[in-house]
Amino acid sequence: MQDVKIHVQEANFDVGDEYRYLADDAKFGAVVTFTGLVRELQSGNLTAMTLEHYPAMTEKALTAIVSEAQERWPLGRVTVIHRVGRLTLNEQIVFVGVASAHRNAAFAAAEFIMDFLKTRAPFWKKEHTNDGEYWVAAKTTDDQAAARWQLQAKKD
Amino acid sequence: MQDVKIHVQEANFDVGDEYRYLADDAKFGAVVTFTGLVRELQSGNLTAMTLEHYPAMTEKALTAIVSEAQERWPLGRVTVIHRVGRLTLNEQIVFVGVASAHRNAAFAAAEFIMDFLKTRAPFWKKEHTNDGEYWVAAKTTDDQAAARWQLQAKKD
Amino acid sequence: MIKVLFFAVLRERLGTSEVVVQDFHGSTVADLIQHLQQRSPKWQQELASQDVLAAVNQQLVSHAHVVEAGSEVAFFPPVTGG
Amino acid sequence: MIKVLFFAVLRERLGTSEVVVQDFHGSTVADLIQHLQQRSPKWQQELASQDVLAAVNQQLVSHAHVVEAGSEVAFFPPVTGG
Repeated sequence: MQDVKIHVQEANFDVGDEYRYLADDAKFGAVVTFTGLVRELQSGNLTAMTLEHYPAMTEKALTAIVSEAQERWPLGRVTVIHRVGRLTLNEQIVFVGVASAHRNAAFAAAEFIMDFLKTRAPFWKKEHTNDGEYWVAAKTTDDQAAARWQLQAKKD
Repeated sequence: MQDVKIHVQEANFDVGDEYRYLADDAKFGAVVTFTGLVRELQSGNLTAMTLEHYPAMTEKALTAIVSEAQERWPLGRVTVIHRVGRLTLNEQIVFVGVASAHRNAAFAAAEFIMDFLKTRAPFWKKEHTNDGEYWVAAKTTDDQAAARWQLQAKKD
Repeated sequence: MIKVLFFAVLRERLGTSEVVVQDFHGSTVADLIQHLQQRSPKWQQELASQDVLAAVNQQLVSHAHVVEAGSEVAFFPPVTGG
Repeated sequence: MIKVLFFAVLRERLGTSEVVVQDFHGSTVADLIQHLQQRSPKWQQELASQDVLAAVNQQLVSHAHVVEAGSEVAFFPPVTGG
């Protein structure tokens, strides 16, 4: 897919650099970015987290999600970066960036990609705390967030 | 308002710097940014644009919009930057950035702020083209985008 | 006394960014518009549109809003920022 | 021959990330799960949940999906990336 950049990597990323790439295509006046970071647990004793993934499938799954977004909305450049491996507190985990001529399309597509990444892309988080290691449980709110797109006509 | 940064300025801004400020508050794991840029007209002869505003009202209007977003969603830091004066092709015009513990709140609040900025904040664009100068006409799609928030219960 | 400001295309077409109204005896924004329209056929025409937005003391209001003496009233076309 | 992969908590609980199934005569993903469950009570239990997701040749599929010989089948818990 032209203008689609999908990276699954251990290395960190720079949001300013990613924004510049998205904004550099002079046809599209709206750029939306989402960045997710490792934050403290409610219990307050997170030390790190490990991101496992299914390497052969990950990029395929992300590419399919981006293709679906491109079918729904007129998009310019799209970037998805997801880190794997060990991440400590306040590190960046995921970046989704979308350029479009229409701001509502850019917002909708970025949120759509995140909602489906959360429910369809093969990543699993394990939290390391002072009390031990725990696999993160999937959230039903994530399923609900993804499900609402099925109900929407492709009208945007 | 604590953690709200509203700037109306002629100077450019750096999306990487603005992102870093939003992400720096370690309580909020989701950061959404929107950036709007000056793009070519369909007719292809834009040379520049001038942004006029109503100085005494502009920050008040933006502050009111951000307050309304804060009432609807649990937000961390919020930044709104709008440039005024003369801007040439591919320059940045507007930045909205929102941090939240919940990604859907961050997306919704950023889009809400943009939709109301487009319909309630006193800015006017004049386009300078090879054929002359034209004031930009307001779009009914912007009114519709703002109106849909009235219909939504504060359930997000 | 009421300070009246104009912005954007309205400012350009009326040829002024600010007038001071001393003799306003009406009550609402709509009354103030009618008062200003008496200045000339051009003012009559430019302020006739329902699309003219009004702000009183820097807050967007409807044309039914009451204007107190000492207010700053601004008239402008639909906004186009962002 | 079918290559079967396990990820995350399922990988840890089964103590293996990959098995090769030679003698599978069923048809669907659900059949393959049943076949694997015969290995031991632990496998019986860990693969019993309706929440176990399946991918065939790196595509998410339902448990009714038909598994061709030579496929790569992966089982894993609901995903938690992002």
